[in-house]
Amino acid sequence: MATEPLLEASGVVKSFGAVLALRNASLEVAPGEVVALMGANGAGKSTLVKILTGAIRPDAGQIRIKGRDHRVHSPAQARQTGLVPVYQEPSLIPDLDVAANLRLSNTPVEPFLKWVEELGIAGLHLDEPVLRLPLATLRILDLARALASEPDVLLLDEMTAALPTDLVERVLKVVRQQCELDRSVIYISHRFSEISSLCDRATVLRDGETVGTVEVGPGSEERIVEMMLGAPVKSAEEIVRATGSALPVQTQETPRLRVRNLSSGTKLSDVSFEMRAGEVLGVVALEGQGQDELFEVLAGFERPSGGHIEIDGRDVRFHHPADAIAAGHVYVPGDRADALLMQRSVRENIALPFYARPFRWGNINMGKEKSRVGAAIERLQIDTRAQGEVQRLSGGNQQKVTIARWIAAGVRTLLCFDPTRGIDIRTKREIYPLLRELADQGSSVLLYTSELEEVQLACDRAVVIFNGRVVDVIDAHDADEPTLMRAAYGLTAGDANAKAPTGEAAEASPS
Amino acid sequence: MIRFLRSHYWITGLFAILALLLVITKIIQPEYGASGIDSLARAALPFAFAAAAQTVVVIAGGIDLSIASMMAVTSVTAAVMMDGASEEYAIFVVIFVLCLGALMGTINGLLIVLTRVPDIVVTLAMLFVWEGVALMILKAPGGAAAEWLKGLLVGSLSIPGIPDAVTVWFPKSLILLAVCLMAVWIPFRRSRFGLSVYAIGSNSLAAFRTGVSVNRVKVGAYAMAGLFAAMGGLVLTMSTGIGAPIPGPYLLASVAAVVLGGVVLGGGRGGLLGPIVAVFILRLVRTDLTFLAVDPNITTIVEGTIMVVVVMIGGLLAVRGRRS
Amino acid sequence: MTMPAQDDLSIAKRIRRFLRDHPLVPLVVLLIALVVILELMRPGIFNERWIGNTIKFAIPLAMLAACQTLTMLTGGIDLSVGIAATISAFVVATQVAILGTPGAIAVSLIPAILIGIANGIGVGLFRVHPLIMTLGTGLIGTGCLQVYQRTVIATGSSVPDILAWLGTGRTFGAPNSLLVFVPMAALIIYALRRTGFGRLLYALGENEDAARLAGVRSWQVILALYALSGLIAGITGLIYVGLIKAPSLSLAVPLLLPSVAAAVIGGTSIFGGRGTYSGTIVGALILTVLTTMLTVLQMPEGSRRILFGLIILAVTAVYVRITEDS
Amino acid sequence: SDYTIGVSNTVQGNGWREEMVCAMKAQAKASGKVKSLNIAHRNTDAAGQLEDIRNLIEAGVDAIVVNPANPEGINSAIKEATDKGIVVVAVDQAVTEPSAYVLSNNQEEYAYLGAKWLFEEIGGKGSVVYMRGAAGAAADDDRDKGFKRALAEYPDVKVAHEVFTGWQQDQGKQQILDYIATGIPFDGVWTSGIDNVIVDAFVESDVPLVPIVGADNAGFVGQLNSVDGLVGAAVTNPGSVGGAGVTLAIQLLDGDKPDAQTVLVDPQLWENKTEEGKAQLAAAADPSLDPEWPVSIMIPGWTTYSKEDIIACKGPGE
Ligand SMILES: Nc1ncnc2c1ncn2[C@@H]1O[C@H](COP(=O)(O)OP(=O)(O)OP(=O)(O)O)[C@@H](O)[C@H]1O
Ligand SMILES: Nc1ncnc2c1ncn2[C@@H]1O[C@H](COP(=O)(O)OP(=O)(O)OP(=O)(O)O)[C@@H](O)[C@H]1O
Ligand SMILES: [Mg+2]
Ligand SMILES: [Mg+2]
Repeated sequence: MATEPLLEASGVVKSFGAVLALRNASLEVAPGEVVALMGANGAGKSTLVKILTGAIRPDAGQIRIKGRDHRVHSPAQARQTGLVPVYQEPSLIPDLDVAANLRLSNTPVEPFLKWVEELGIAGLHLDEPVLRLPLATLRILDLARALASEPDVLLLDEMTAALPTDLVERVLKVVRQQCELDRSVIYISHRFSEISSLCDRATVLRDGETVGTVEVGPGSEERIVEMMLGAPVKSAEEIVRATGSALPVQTQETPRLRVRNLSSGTKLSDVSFEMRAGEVLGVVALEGQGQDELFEVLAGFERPSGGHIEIDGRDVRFHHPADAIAAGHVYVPGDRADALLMQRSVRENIALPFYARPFRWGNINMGKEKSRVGAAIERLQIDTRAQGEVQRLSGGNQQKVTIARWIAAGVRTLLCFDPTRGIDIRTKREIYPLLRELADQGSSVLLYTSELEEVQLACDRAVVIFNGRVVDVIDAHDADEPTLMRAAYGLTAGDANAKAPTGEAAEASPS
Repeated sequence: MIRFLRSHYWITGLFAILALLLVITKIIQPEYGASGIDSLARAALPFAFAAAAQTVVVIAGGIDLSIASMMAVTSVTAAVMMDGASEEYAIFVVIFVLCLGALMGTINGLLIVLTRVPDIVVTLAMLFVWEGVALMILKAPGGAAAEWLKGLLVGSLSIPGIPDAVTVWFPKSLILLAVCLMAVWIPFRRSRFGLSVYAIGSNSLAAFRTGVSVNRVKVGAYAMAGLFAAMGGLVLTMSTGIGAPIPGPYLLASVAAVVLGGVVLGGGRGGLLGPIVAVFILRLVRTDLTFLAVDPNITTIVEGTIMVVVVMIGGLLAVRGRRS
Repeated sequence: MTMPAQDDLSIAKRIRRFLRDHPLVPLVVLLIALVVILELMRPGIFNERWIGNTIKFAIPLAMLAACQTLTMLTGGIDLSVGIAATISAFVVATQVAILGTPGAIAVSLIPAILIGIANGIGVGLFRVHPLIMTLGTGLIGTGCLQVYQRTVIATGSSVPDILAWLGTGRTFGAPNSLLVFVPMAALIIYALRRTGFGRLLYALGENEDAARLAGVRSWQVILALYALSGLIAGITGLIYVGLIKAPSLSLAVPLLLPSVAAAVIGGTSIFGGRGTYSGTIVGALILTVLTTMLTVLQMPEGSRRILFGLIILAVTAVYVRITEDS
Repeated sequence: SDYTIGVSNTVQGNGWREEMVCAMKAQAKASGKVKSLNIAHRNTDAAGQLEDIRNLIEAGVDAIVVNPANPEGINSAIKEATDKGIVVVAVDQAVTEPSAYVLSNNQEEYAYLGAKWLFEEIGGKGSVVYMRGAAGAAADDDRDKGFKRALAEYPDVKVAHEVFTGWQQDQGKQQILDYIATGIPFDGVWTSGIDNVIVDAFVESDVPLVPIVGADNAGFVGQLNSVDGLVGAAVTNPGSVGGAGVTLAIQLLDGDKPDAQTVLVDPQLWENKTEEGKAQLAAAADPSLDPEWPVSIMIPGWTTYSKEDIIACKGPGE
């Protein structure tokens, strides 16, 4: 290699109790280079990032920075040597305001604000408690904070997973600028589009081991996937039925769910749509357009401030998620940590809804429970080798548990909020057909997704929400990415010079 | 101003309750005046320091069950050292005892960090240990306190230029309390250490990743609690003139004051002012009940009810706040 | 994720893993070690009488610690159990002359359950922190007991024979209180493992939002839990007054802190979601043996307390090391 | 005349203290001279008692009867009270502040009397179990002085085992049972008032009784009368001293000064060996009382209420 690598790690080993997270990981980054770190869920990407930045200590392995051996003991020390991470989970202190967070990490304020602006967050108040900021803003602030310390190596762990498309573009642009300054970036993402447009090389981890490095270019995608998974995978087209064979439209039937003029607080105003039995209905929206509130209202977490929800033609009111569940509405939240008991077994997690109501508090019929849970595990093909505690499962399998629970309990309407966030490609490709299958058996699925390509793969129709209102309903045939994107920005197909400029969309997210 | 009131509604509410109670007190006992405020401040002193100690560790995400025992240790140490010693020597005693408190707190913190046993368990064990230490130092109430130290709590300062009619409303004990607390708290809030204490209480993982030495900060927070406990112990010796090895009722009182004062058990949120005002409220309630010659057993019931009801109202308000 | 092959493991690692998966084993080993030390200190003390006495005193402690275990599983704590037990004990002793034994026992449990319900309402519906709520109801209970006491000074008090028989008697050398305790302990262990209610306790303690998402109305569980805790405390008071045979106004109050300690030593996490009742029972036995050890040891009271604290700390520290991951 | 009398007490939930408070109420009512009794009664330390006394001063009482948390800790507040012309009477435990009147049980004598009887009873040699009160309490310390004084007079008597019950029935019982289980022989037990559970422990364990010294609590006195084979002595420690304190306060308010600032109520010893003692015990026994209440519910010459009055436990105006 011509230039000396900026960062070089080899033979890194790390185990958490019985789990061997990294068995032999290595990685090399040259100045001015963007290296993708790829791997299925649980391959060890985040663990490697944490080790490189001193957040955890490796059991073995060598780390060289600028040609010198380094032992990184703490994130503070890593920062001094020029390694600055943005971890997969937000790292701002929730109870402090933004300014205090900056002071705590010795981040200069001026450059930070410059980066925040650059990344597309307008109107940030430094005295805003972090607690009140939406997830996407937190991710951006994390990145801006990292950039403000002018790192030699920037490590981005699924930075874009929870970001809306417009912000993703900004992030990609900023990352490119970094390389122009001869700085390096280690970039983790499950989205190939980002990898191919951004990265020079991709280092692939499988089961905690570095299996190789690939120059990113045309055709490299299939090779990476093969290396990641150790075996060829079926392509998207093979597993998802052609979108053309959509369900026959049955307009005369009463819809499973009809939402009329629904509003909630300031975020959701006047949303109306219908969802039929046997339909997968997509929800498309940029960050913070009211989709969170819509799902929370439909799942019984929040009471609407106006409007009606009808199920099978009957008006319903939910005071508690239990009411929604009783009406057949079940919710799979975007963050699986919200839905799981991490220290309990897979079985207990799946069986949890069985015992929610007081008259079910008594004796558990262990045999019956086992068969119901077993059937759901089977159906979703959950890898239960580590079923003792859900936290030992990989992210994708954890996500499956959150869905399996409702399949075991019986479901009429599934409300899925971004179920494929941060999930590897194989698992994703198992989840779409599952949702389709549920719909084919008569259930309905409301699916919010932050990845627009999924709409065509999984949905029959998509409602587009902008600024708390439904601005369009698009059939899956026509729901290609450009169309959805225009609609999501509030530009309907026939109305090219619509009023909503992009800036407003971005502005709407904090506040 | 409105923004301040909204974000500090809890403290504002506490001050309102305190003011209301003072008015009620004046109605029940028309003679209530400067000397009443003086007794109130003196009664509040040990509770206030105990509450301050608890506040620091609770903000850091912990809890310290050994505060009352540490107060007993420092109280008897001070009393034994000052027994028969000269008045000047007492200065060294004060310094020594403050260091001793910080040392005990440091030991608590180190044990928590090193053993990785939850705070509540370590400090429960240390409750017995410090109680034992106090008994080793002094078997029965005894010792002495320097006269000038005792005098620090009595009466009011006369400041040239301000008429006595004004200063009499600010008794020495109140000023002592304010000075001691602010001398520690203001630099604390301004420092990076203070920020770090809030940070580890709010989310220790995020704090660690931000570069905070979680363990060191935690030990620091416990050391500070020990320092406040030592102040509380000193105040006990100053007001009673002796040291007593049996811990007083300061542990549960400190937890109650902290929660009433709007500090969130679990860490990261709250300040010192709330718990201190809560201490004054609780003391004043007792005063009023004494004035009213209420059956002493009813007094216990009333105190319990107030504690529960205030926190319940707070809970309701919080739920409302989240809704709107 | 990868599981290393079994034969890669050294003996030490295997032992560690075994201990981690069977956390009761180190506790029992510890208990036995304490008993051995005691026997070495005072040869001959390990006899049938001593075992009987130890069990007798460990039972009320383990019962109160059951309240702590159950509430701690949900991330709570119940500081009112000491006074709730005392109230039951006092009421039964003062009412037995008026209402007869069955009536007095029934009446005496009511205040304990009421305290529990009050706790449940505060914690479950008003979201008051359990520490404060139970502290407050404990104070209220104390006041009410004192007021009640004034009204029954003339009545005198006596401990019903059946309670004295349960508390102090033996059958074939085994303490009679086992007749109450064994079924109760079996029921609690069963409830925690094999009932929906038990599952919900763990669920609430670990992730209340997740439980809500699964359709659990947490206030229902919390209310039932604290009422149950009050009931157990009441029954404990009855057994305890049978054991001590002196219904004082602070009878079971000294058991409060040890009950928390027993649950914690037994491996229950104060943050919720983790713990078993069998661990708590061993924890109560350990504490009782420890108390005996310190009683028998001749040393100044100060050093006795220091030793007590340090041993509790050492026991939990060792236990945490053994059972934690990695 | 109509006096307002304040009371400050720092231990709640203990039979002895409850009797003391009831005696104060009954005496205040029986005297007919007290308008209201203002009682601060809670578990606290000397600093808390300072607060209570100052609150009572602010409340404008004419006299304060205190059971001091310790002899020196509350002197400053007592001084403040007497400076304002308020009469202060310390009962049960003496205080060192000279302006206060003291009407206390002689704790040192209490321990000495019982210990001496016990050492005599076991023939001047052997070993005894010494069951103290609460570590660090002033009364416990005074009693320890008396016990040690008696011990010095009997060089052949050894303390086999010294333990603090914390004045808690359950702890005392477990401690004696543990000690019995060790099988180490001993010849007698001295208790600091946790007595009836000790007798129970012997009876339940089926071991031969040894001489036991306790206080005049109703439960123990009953046992001295009824338990077969129990040889023991009850040393009086009347909780009704509270009533006497009220009487003294009223006398002082009326302008009657006693001869001395300090009046010690000396304890008596009732043993169930002599006929005289048996008669005293039989006369004193009162099964209707709470077992924790001392049977000496009245102090002749000092209290004027009836048994019904103290049991009713009602103060003036209640
Ligand atoms: N603290 C921990 N305790 C136990 N196991 C852990 C811990 N952290 C990670 N693991 C395990 O280590 C393995 C690697 O996890 P890691 O988070 O590095 O995966 P990843 O590649 O980042 O996956 P994802 O794409 O889902 O983020 C997984 O099996 C995970 O369950
Ligand atoms: N909140 C946390 N989450 C995960 N691991 C943590 C956390 N806090 C501490 N650790 C672990 O504990 C170790 C010591 O932490 P910390 O840096 O606070 O200690 P320290 O003694 O101050 O270290 P140093 O002085 O070497 O920086 C770290 O290496 C880290 O692995
Ligand atoms: Mg990851
Ligand atoms: Mg560090």
